[in-house]
Amino acid sequence: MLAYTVKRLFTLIPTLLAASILVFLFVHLIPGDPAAILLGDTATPEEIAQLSAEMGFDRPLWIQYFLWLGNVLQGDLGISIFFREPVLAVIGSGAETSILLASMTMFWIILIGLPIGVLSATKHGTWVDQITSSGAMLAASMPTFWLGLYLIMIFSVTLGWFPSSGFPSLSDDGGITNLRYLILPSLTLAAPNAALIVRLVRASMLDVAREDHVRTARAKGLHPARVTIKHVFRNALIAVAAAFGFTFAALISEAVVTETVFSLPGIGRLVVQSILRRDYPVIQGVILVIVVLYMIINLLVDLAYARLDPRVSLK
Amino acid sequence: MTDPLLRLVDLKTHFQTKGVGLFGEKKVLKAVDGVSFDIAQGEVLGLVGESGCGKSTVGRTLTHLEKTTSGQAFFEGREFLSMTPHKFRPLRREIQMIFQDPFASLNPRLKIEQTLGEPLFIHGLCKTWNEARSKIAATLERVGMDPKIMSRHPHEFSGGQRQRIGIARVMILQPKLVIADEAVSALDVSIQAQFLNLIKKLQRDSGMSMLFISHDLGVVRHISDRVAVMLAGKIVEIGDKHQIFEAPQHEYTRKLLNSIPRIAIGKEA
Amino acid sequence: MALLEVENLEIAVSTQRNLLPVVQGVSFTVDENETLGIVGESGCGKSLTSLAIMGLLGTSPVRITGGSIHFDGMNLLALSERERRAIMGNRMAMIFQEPMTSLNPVYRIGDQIVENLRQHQNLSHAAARDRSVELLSLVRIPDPSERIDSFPHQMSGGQRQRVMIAMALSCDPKLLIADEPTTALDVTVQKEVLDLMADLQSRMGTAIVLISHDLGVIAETCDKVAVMYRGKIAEAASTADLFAELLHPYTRGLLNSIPVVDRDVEWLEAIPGRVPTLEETLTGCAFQPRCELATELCACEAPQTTQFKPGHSVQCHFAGQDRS
Amino acid sequence: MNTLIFLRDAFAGRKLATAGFLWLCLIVVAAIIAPLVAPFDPLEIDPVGRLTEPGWPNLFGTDHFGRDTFSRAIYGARMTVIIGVGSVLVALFCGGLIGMISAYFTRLGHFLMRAVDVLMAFPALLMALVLITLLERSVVNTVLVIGIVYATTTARILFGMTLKLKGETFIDAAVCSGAGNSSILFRHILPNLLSPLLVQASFIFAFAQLQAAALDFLGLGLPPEVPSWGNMLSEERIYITRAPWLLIYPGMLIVVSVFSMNLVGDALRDSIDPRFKDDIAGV
Repeated sequence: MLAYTVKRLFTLIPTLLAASILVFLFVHLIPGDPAAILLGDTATPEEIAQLSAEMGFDRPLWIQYFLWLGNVLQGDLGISIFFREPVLAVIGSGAETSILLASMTMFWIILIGLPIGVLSATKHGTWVDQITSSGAMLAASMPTFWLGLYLIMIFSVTLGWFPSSGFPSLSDDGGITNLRYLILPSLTLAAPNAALIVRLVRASMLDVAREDHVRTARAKGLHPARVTIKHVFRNALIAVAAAFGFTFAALISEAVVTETVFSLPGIGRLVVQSILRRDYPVIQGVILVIVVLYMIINLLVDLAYARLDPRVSLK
Repeated sequence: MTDPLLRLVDLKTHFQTKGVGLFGEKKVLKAVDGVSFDIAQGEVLGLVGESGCGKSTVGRTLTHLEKTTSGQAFFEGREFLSMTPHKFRPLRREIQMIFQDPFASLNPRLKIEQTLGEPLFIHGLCKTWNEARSKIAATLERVGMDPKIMSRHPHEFSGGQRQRIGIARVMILQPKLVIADEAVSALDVSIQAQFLNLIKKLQRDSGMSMLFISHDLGVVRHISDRVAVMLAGKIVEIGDKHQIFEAPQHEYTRKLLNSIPRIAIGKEA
Repeated sequence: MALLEVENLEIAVSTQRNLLPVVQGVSFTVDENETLGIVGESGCGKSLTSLAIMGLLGTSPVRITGGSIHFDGMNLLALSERERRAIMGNRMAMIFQEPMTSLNPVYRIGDQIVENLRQHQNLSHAAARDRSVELLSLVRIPDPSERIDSFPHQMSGGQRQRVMIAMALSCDPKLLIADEPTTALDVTVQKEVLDLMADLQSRMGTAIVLISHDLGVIAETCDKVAVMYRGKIAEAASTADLFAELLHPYTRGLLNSIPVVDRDVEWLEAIPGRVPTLEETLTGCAFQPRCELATELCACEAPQTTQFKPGHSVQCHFAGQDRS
Repeated sequence: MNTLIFLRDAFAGRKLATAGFLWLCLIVVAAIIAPLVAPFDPLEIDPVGRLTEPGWPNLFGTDHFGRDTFSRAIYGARMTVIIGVGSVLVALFCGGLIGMISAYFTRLGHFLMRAVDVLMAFPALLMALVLITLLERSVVNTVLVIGIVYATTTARILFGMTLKLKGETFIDAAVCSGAGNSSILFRHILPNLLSPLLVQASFIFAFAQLQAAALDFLGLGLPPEVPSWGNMLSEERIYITRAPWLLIYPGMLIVVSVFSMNLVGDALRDSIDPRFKDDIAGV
């Protein structure tokens, strides 16, 4: 297992480097002087000249890349044009919201998605299955922002149960109860993803149920529930785990929208606002952070996968 | 006597498999590890062995489906394993292969006439579809199929019928050497017998040579003139079939023969 | 009373339009310490018969439509699901054709044997594990105390089938159903596995139902044989009687189709044609379209099972007759 | 002919999927004849008749510019079809070609698939956002961006499926018959990929709608004056309490259309070759 982990870590490096090159090139693909782009409209010619020299914009592209990479590795992602603050600090200020939102969403996805998926598979072919699996498909067919708007209208505006927007930090007044700000957003974000998990659990359980070893398990005289959980669901989890990386990608994408709908001060909204503000250093920084994060998640998913399926790690 | 039709000299086919170590060191699987034999004109050589012994890889290497690691093979005196795909193409007509699985060996999207016609056009044996169709019809009749079926798709046929079509695809090119890789293993006994008779008849009528690869010793004895026994990538014993089956020299051959369940028929049992 | 009595078993597969019979009027008995071989080509219904006895047809579109199965005096088809499960894996066990896929890939083999043991016997985990090691050594797995922690993919096909046998025998079953247990194995491994089964049977007195397409395997290992053709038993007798005088033209054709290793045959006497598919409805004898003895009688009227000789039954109007 | 039989079998006994298919046909028809059936000009502003409730003659009411929501919805069908078909074409063409070629020519393929892996390290919408930043807001660019995003997944899927087909015995048989590379790829492999590709296309079509709507909502999709369902939602979202119909109708149209496309994809997937089922990423 350790050998496998190290091996996977090593294979991550080239992909990470290639992705960083793409992120680096991003600024250079925008027409215009990169220094002027990074500094914004209000920059003076002196400032532009200074940054150009610092980043080596007059030198060959590959040298620029390594200069930039060197900075990045030291935690220097540049200065935000809009906030006039280091990009890393800007991103850091959104991290709490986004991490909490993602965790709560994952919580819902697992809490809702797995049991309904199992139910749908065990009741295969009945009305329960039809309702749950079509319902899941319907949930996956909704634009998240539309669902969010209606949740706000029903639960915040009409019923007044939850706040409709914003998120004060957990360290502010209210402490842990501030999490109630994230209940609607996390449910919005969870809906389509939980739906995908329902469909996936159902499909892979039905696949596993046809395998020979399940017949062996039944031939042992095991209780059907035990066969379902210990042999069918357990093996179906392998395919589900493999798909969790995709779920996470979808989650990041949809968080951009959800955070905008609920005006949450997270990284997702930061991306959109920075694009609208043409705050290129922030865009570049956020993308880099998300890509690295996404790769780490994928690595964890792979390791979970290897743990679930002994055929992967010990061959 | 002149050269044999096929001469195989110290053939080696090794596969790189991905290792599991920290840096994924490559391991080498020596599927075929130094195999030599001759097949004379009109002769059937049976190649027998258990799963994983490399017998199928020999056949696949001879048809360029696997890359040769080292060794040579001469067809009518010409070395062909080192040929480029382009150079080898004319020889494909002479060296044909029958596959094991009748359900997988026909493209489900193509009509029978398309499958059978393709090699004719590739090798320039026909100019027009009319010409091709008459050849296809004749070949289908030779393998015991109604020529009318040529406008149908593979899914309309049973396993046995598909295998006949597979054989027709091979015979239509009038090859000099046919490699049959477990050609009858997927078939039920009663159908298998029909095929063994058919293949034997086609071989006798056309005078082609054959490399008959199988795990079934009974089948190999029935169809072959000479037999080679393979174990772990190497031939452990090769010789006339009567010698192999009645006076086996190698311990492994004896073990194989002793493992076969036998039926005692009649009152003397 | 015999240990297993199957009478007039009928199995049908339900399609969207109708119910197609796949097993019709199959009857046989198996005594303790006896091996019954059921032989036939693919689609003859032999595997479905074995699954029906074991109770594994379950919720599939294939189901039992008639007849009875008595095991150890109990009418299996009348038992509740719970009572049935108490027998499965316990007094009646089964091994399957595909040793590669019949074990759950994510659990260690020891855990899979322990699971079977603890389902039916009141054992602590440690005791069940000790017993599993014994069972593995019984089926001649080398280093059983180490191999018990292997995953299935770390073993060869033959070893996996031994593990399956160990698991099946873990609760000392009275009846072992083996569905093509050696078909996926090489001949040398097949011999080892068959020898092992025979050895264990002589020690434990287990009755065995052996399903196979290979007449040779059946002839070498079974006390009696039932030859099935398209859902019916064409011919049944003790192994010695059957091969002493083959009564059914299908059995004869089957035997003549097999190329043997001990002598040369120029041309095989193949049975012409093919097995009719399930959708093809037949009046009369199912073998009649391929049979050299067939007359008009065979085309209109299905033959009944007749006792041609004591202990040798056959379903054919012209049983024992030659072409001449 | 084969395709018709395939479609008939796929929808047999699936009422919901058939309804979905008919709905999509309706959308396509509406898109084509939009000028004939739309009662008003979708862009015509009426400062007097702002935010009128659904009724006659404005079936779905009017928006805050006084534009007829029903007419805008019908023209929105046009955008739905253009975005869907456009991104499917881009994704299948680019992704399909890369995937097939990578699986067939292994050396080049190794390099290409690593490149695809790198692109896939960018979550879909994020990648779309990055590309949008570099381009202007326009219909063509939206189609291109969404198409390119799904080209990566399509490439992966096609790679896997081609690899499976390449290992098939009938491909070996064709090689032994002397068939060349292009014949193997286009005559033997591609026809076997057509139905799985159709399934993949229907899922991309569905995803593309959601992505396009999300881009519209973020103000980074189609230009604001283009009447698309996503733009309608985006522009009128502040009126959700005052004029709820402004969000209900376009929202429902998106949901029903995406749901229909998913149902169709699901039905088709169940009737293709089971070997490819697991490859296709869909709902």
